[in-house]
Amino acid sequence: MARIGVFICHCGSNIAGSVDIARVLEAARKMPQVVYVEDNKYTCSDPGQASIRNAVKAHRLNRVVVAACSPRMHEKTFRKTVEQAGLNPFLLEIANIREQDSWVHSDDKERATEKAIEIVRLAVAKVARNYELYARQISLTKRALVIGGGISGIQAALDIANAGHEVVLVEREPTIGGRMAQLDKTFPTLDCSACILTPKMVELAQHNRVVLFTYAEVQSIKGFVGNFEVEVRQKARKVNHTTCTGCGTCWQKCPEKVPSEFDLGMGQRTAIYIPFPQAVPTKPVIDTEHCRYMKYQRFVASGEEDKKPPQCRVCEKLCPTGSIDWEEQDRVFTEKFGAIIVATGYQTFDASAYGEYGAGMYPDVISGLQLERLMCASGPTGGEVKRPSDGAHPKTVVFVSCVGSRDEAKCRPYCSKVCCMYMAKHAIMLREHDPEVQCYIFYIDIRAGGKAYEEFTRRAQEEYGAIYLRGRISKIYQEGKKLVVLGEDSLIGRPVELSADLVVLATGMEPSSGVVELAQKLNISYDTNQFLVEAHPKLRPVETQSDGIFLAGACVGPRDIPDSVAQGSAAAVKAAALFSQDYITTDPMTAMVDISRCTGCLLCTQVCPFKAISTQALRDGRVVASVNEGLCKGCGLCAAVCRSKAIDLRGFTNQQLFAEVTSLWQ
Amino acid sequence: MSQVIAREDLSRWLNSLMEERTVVVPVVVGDMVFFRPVAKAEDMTISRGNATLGPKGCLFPLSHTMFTVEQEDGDVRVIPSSLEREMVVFGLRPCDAQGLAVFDLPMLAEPADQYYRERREKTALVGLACAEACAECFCTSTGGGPHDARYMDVMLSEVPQGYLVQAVTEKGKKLLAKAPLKDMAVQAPTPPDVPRVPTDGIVAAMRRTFADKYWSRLADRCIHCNICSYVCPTCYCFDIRDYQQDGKTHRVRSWESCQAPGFTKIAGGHDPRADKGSRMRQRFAHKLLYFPEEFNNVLGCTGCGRCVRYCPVNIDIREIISDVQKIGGG
Amino acid sequence: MQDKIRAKARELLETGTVDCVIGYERATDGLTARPVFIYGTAGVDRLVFDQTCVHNLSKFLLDRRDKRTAIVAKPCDSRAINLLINEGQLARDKVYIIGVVCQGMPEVSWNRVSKEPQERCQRCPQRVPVVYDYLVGEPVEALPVTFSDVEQMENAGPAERRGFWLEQFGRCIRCHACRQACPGCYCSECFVDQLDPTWVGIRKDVTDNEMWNTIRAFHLAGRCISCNECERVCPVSIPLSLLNRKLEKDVGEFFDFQAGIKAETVPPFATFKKDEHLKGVE
Amino acid sequence: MAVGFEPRVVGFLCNWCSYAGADMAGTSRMSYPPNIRIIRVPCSGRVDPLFVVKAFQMGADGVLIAGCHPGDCHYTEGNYHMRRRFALLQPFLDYVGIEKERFRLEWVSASEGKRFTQVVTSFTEQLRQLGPRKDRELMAAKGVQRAV
Amino acid sequence: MKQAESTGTLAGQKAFSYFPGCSLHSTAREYDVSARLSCEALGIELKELEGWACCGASSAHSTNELLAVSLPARDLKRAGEVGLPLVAACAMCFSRLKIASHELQNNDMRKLVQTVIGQEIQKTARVVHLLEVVDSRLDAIPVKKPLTELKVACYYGCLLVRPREKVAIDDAENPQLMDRLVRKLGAEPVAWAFKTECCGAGLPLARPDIVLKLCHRILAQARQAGADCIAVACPECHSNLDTHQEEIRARYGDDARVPVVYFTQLLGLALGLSVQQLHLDKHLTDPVPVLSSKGLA
Repeated sequence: MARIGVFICHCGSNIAGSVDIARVLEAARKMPQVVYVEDNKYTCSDPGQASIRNAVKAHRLNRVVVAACSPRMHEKTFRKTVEQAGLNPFLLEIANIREQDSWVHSDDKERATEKAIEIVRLAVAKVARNYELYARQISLTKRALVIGGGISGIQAALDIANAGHEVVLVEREPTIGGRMAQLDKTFPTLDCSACILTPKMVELAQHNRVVLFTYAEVQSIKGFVGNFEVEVRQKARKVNHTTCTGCGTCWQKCPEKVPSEFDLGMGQRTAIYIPFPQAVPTKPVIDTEHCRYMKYQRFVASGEEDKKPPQCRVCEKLCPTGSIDWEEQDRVFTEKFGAIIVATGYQTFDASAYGEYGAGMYPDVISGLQLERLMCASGPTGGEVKRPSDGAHPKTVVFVSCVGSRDEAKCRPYCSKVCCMYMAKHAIMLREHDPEVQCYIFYIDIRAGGKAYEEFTRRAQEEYGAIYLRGRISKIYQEGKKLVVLGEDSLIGRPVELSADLVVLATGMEPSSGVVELAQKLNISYDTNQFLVEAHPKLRPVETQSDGIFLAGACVGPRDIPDSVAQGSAAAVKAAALFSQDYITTDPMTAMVDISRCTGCLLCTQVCPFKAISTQALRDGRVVASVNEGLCKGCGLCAAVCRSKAIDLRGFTNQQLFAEVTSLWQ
Repeated sequence: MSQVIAREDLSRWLNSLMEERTVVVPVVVGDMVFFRPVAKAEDMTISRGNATLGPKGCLFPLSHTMFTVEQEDGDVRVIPSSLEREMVVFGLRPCDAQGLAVFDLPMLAEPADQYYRERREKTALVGLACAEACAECFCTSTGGGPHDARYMDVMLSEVPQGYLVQAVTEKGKKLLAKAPLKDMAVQAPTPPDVPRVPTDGIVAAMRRTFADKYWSRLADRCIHCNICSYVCPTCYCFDIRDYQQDGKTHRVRSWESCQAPGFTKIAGGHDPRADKGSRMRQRFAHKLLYFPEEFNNVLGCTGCGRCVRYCPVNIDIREIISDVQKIGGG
Repeated sequence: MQDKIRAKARELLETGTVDCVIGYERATDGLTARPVFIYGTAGVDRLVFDQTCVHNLSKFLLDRRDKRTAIVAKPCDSRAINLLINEGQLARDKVYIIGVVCQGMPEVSWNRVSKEPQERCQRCPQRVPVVYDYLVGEPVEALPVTFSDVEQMENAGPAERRGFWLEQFGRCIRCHACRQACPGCYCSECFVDQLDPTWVGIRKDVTDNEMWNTIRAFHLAGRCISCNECERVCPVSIPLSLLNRKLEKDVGEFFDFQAGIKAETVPPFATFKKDEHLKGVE
Repeated sequence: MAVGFEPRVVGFLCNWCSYAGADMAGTSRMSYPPNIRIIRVPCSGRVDPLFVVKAFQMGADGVLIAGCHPGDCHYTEGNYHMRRRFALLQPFLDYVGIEKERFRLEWVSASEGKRFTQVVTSFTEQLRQLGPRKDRELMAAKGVQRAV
Repeated sequence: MKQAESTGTLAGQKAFSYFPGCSLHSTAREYDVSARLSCEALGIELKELEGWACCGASSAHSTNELLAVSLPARDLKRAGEVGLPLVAACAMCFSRLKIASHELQNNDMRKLVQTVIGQEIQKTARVVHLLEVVDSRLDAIPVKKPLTELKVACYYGCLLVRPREKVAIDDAENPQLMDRLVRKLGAEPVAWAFKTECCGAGLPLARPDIVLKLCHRILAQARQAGADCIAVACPECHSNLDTHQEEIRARYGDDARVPVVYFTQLLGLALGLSVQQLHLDKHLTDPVPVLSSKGLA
């Protein structure tokens, strides 16, 4: 039998001013199971709370209703109060007679009072059906998984490790470093990308709390915050990295040359290779598609003996440590984590989608990132800018902005943020490489928001003579050795025609391939551009709707290096904060299943936004729903769709809501 | 010489009865017939055969408030419901009247059910003899007959000149006091032939078939839809529940059915008649075994044939009776 | 048709493919049919099939979930089987479906068979079972679905509609036969029987009856396979199909969905489209 | 329209947007008719048609469900499910004669105190225009017997 | 408003309503003739739309939007009543009809138009271009005389692909429909960047200088790409490119001569029809020498 106490707050005159407290008291006293009523000037004040505690003891109350301000205001406060009084904090209900009554009906005391009475009635009806709820405590693995070894992933991993927790970083390429490693210099300071990145890469590789899996991918993810189980697939390198010393003989001697992915086709690599000299780990992998011996074996397998190429196996012969391992296969292993940081970054937009620019058709139409490789001292041309077609030094270079940005027609409505800056950087760098170079930059707007950014773009124009033309390019075509660029200068409203040696397309950012599949494995959401979605764009920028999964860097949207690094650190702090607890406390207001009623139609599993409902088989063979309280967020969708009412939501049970509805007519 | 009421006089008489009584008559709704109180006798229809639902609801309502509890600061008042006006049920058939007689045995046996007793005492039954038997009727096999007047207060039987009137009880005589009756010599109509079912020794046979797997096989096609109990003139199972509304508590009694799953479920969740078979056997054992054993061989069935007519899967009590005779025959 | 069914039933029982065949036999009125469970070849000749075999037998499968059962199924019955499979109540491999082509069934009640086919049959788009292991009868032309009856009700005034339904619900005796006959109603404890909260309870006031009938219909939204058993068994002839078909119509219009057509399908309430525009919702 | 008729409205408000929106109306001292009785639910998707129909059975003149705008659901999807449920339930209740004007689904965000007052005001006004429910009269006319 | 057969595959479609338009009845006879003959050979039935009228090209839409929709609306209504998809060969007609049927989906616009033409529009026909139709049965084309060694610059012009959201039968920058066809016919489509560049459209009288400049560039590019001829699908493009080649030579010196033919003529040729049947001998820049040099004429 419930013994309910009702405590009505005057809130000074805030409530008492427009609600007849005496009448509410009278009415409340008559309500079923109410054994005690009292009013206070300020129930939230210390004396107010004290008198609740006393009344609970004096009148053996086991349920409390506080009629005062909105629960969003003081529910927590009063939960503590009743807890101090020795009751379970969830045996409390708040009747919101201020925000939703006295303040909105101050003009009609009569009806405001009637409404107050019924608001109290609702709370009484509900609280009578409240019962003790206890937060469950779930242990957690203080170990983080970082997916993606770009700059923000590296930063996140380092920060977590330095906070004293183990970190596993998974990178699908043979080396960490990501896009930043491909850059020559960085705006606006123009310091060399490698010089600031590679030390971090090395620090990470050598950190005693960091385990690095390169050339590996996340295969599946189970579990929930604090208790993720992740399957990682280590792709076969055909090279034993424990014995390999990275001496380099193999990749110097390998006869098979293929276009280098890292150099975006501007240069070549061998079949056994490291992507670039400062790669981490500095140990090679064998590209099984191009490796001659692998081809040979495939021919043997296919029985086309006659066409088969020579066996090669040069690397194997020359390797001083005998680390070549032709038999090595993919390995899959499972690891436990408490938190996951997704830092999968971006890839550049494929400009061939713009037929009119002739990317892929004309060798001298290249992307900004390709130019980076051409300018990079450790790049294929040793930093000498030669154009792909004939190796000539370009004198006239035309830049086209917003290629794959701000273009509805190409389903890329967003601004990629960095292009304006790197075009300016390129204009400056090209002049520094060769004073005779003249750069023309076709832009829509110059977006240079950021510390020292605007100054930087000005320098490009004023000190380095880059000519900025506002307008889009309509067509690029080859005429002899030149590229004819047709466009419009929208400021003077005239068509312009330029003849260039090299055209650089400022291709925008898009999420890395495979991010959608990953998002689905993680059950986190992505937007129409396939960028991952943060829990709140402003207030929770590195969190997701799934607890324990955080975001960093360009996988969320276009970011430059400083932003990506900052986000890496931010995500790291979130993970570290999570690890600072010894267990995770779950909100007790979760769904629960009455297995005797459950028919196993499993509609609930289909509607649950958090995949929190799985199935369990009973001894009698029936299969019924079962809630994972770690994943359940308490939305109650399942309870609403359950026809047999077998699944219910603690804190908002069918009994409680039903009692509220009917109480209005009792 | 016997008394006759002309067709046109019938409604006049009923209308006169309405002045101080509620008069319940057969009313046609679509292709169904119900017993309902009417404001004027002209609304009634005298149809062939049996009403969809018998008049049992008039004395034992589908759902009614037994009493209301009011709380007025501190003290509690209990207000029992009661029937203000007397009631006349007109046009019921012998089998339904016999059904009420069956009702009386348990309901009026002390301690009597006060709500039923009140209604029964305040109600007079004006019956109509059956001119023809329906295909599913078998009243003559259950101790009744198409012209059986025993359980009526007044019995009418259709004749060319109108209705032959027979006052059976004192209550009946009072009703007829103001009735426009004519004295004339009329031949009492002969009862129609009613198909017979062999019910002799059924009680013993039921005993012997109690453990037979016949029941569970029979129950295979039963969907325990409860219809049989609801249309049956002798089924009196009920359930009671309290309802809060407008500051009052109403204690409500409603029909229930022994065929409903969970009808016999007890605290702790155990259900002694969890399977269809035992529920089905319970129903027929109640009519053909327990009831006669309890109340000196009166069958708990009056052969109205409604359960036969309305069962969606044709579970036919007549078939069952003869099957049981075969299986458990001496 | 009947002979084919008997032959197949005999074969299935002889080969032990199933332990029981659920079909139809002649009822005691000698005119109509009733469900029958045949457990051995001996009983096979009791099986009949004709225009009076209106019952949807699929619900009986729920009494034999884990036993191998053969069942005679008309198109609408077969949709019920798909529904039950979709909702995890039935394993396809436990059921052997003897599908029968349907010309539309007449109104059938004890001792009575109408000349005309039932209204719902005149509107039924399925003439051939949507799922079967063995098909009996020659496929016939399907008819276009129409909702003229529902539209007529929709176009009546609110007061008229209200009056109509209050009268219908007022007549309801809450025997719950509609539920018992419905293949979609398989809850172990129906909301109407639940005590805390007492959603409806045992009281049979018109308002309780309305609650019962509307919620039951809504629980079948996107699930009703319009076999119309509920309406057939109703002893007080409440036009329940008018409720179910209204929802069937809207579910079709809004979500382009028809229940029971496929076993693997996502029911309308299990999913949503972010940018769908639904009537009455801004 | 019945003179001096004050409709009784039951409002199911989602905790994260609409309930906060109602609070916002209070904190900014706006004013709306006091006819609505607010029941707090975690998400509009929690509202089972049973509660709606029950409210009407008990005698509510109108029922309001308010949740986050599509796309803003705290639980990402709840309001989309409610939207589907409502799309079927409203015309269905209208079909059995509970006019569609009596049942509303609205999106009110935590910041939309103004919008909340507008919704409640217009809904209440609409219900006043509609007048009380006619069930009792209609039952009498159809000779429907009550159990209570 | 319904759009008849708005879905469904073209491949299965045997008969079409045919909208020749004014050009194909006059300056572009060769297009009309070659289209009809090739379709016949392909077993495609073209039924000329009864009482078709002006599609509203060039003048209407630049002066009065409502007029520009109302004119084709009338044709669309008629076609809708016939119930067959409406195929146009002339790119201008296609563009007008397609855009109009798009506009008519808007209820307000439709009401407006209905008052203008004084008829109610229940349904309109699906509008397709001949290229789409041919492409839909590409594999089924019975090539009798493969156009081997013939290098063709496929020139689509602007009207078939712009505005993208309303008409585009293919990518606006690098369309492939005609290239696919030409390849199927045994010829080699050259890769070039000017497939959809402006030809100067209706300006030859008002601003000949612009037309010459644009056409010169297109022809030069085609030649540079090594094309023996240019294939077009638009009477306007054709006349601009074909008729100005003398002036271009006069103005720009270089020998810009490249024959310009309709894709239907190449199609017909491959189907075994003769130069004369296809009016291939009627162009100002004579394609016959090139064709005979490849043994095709």
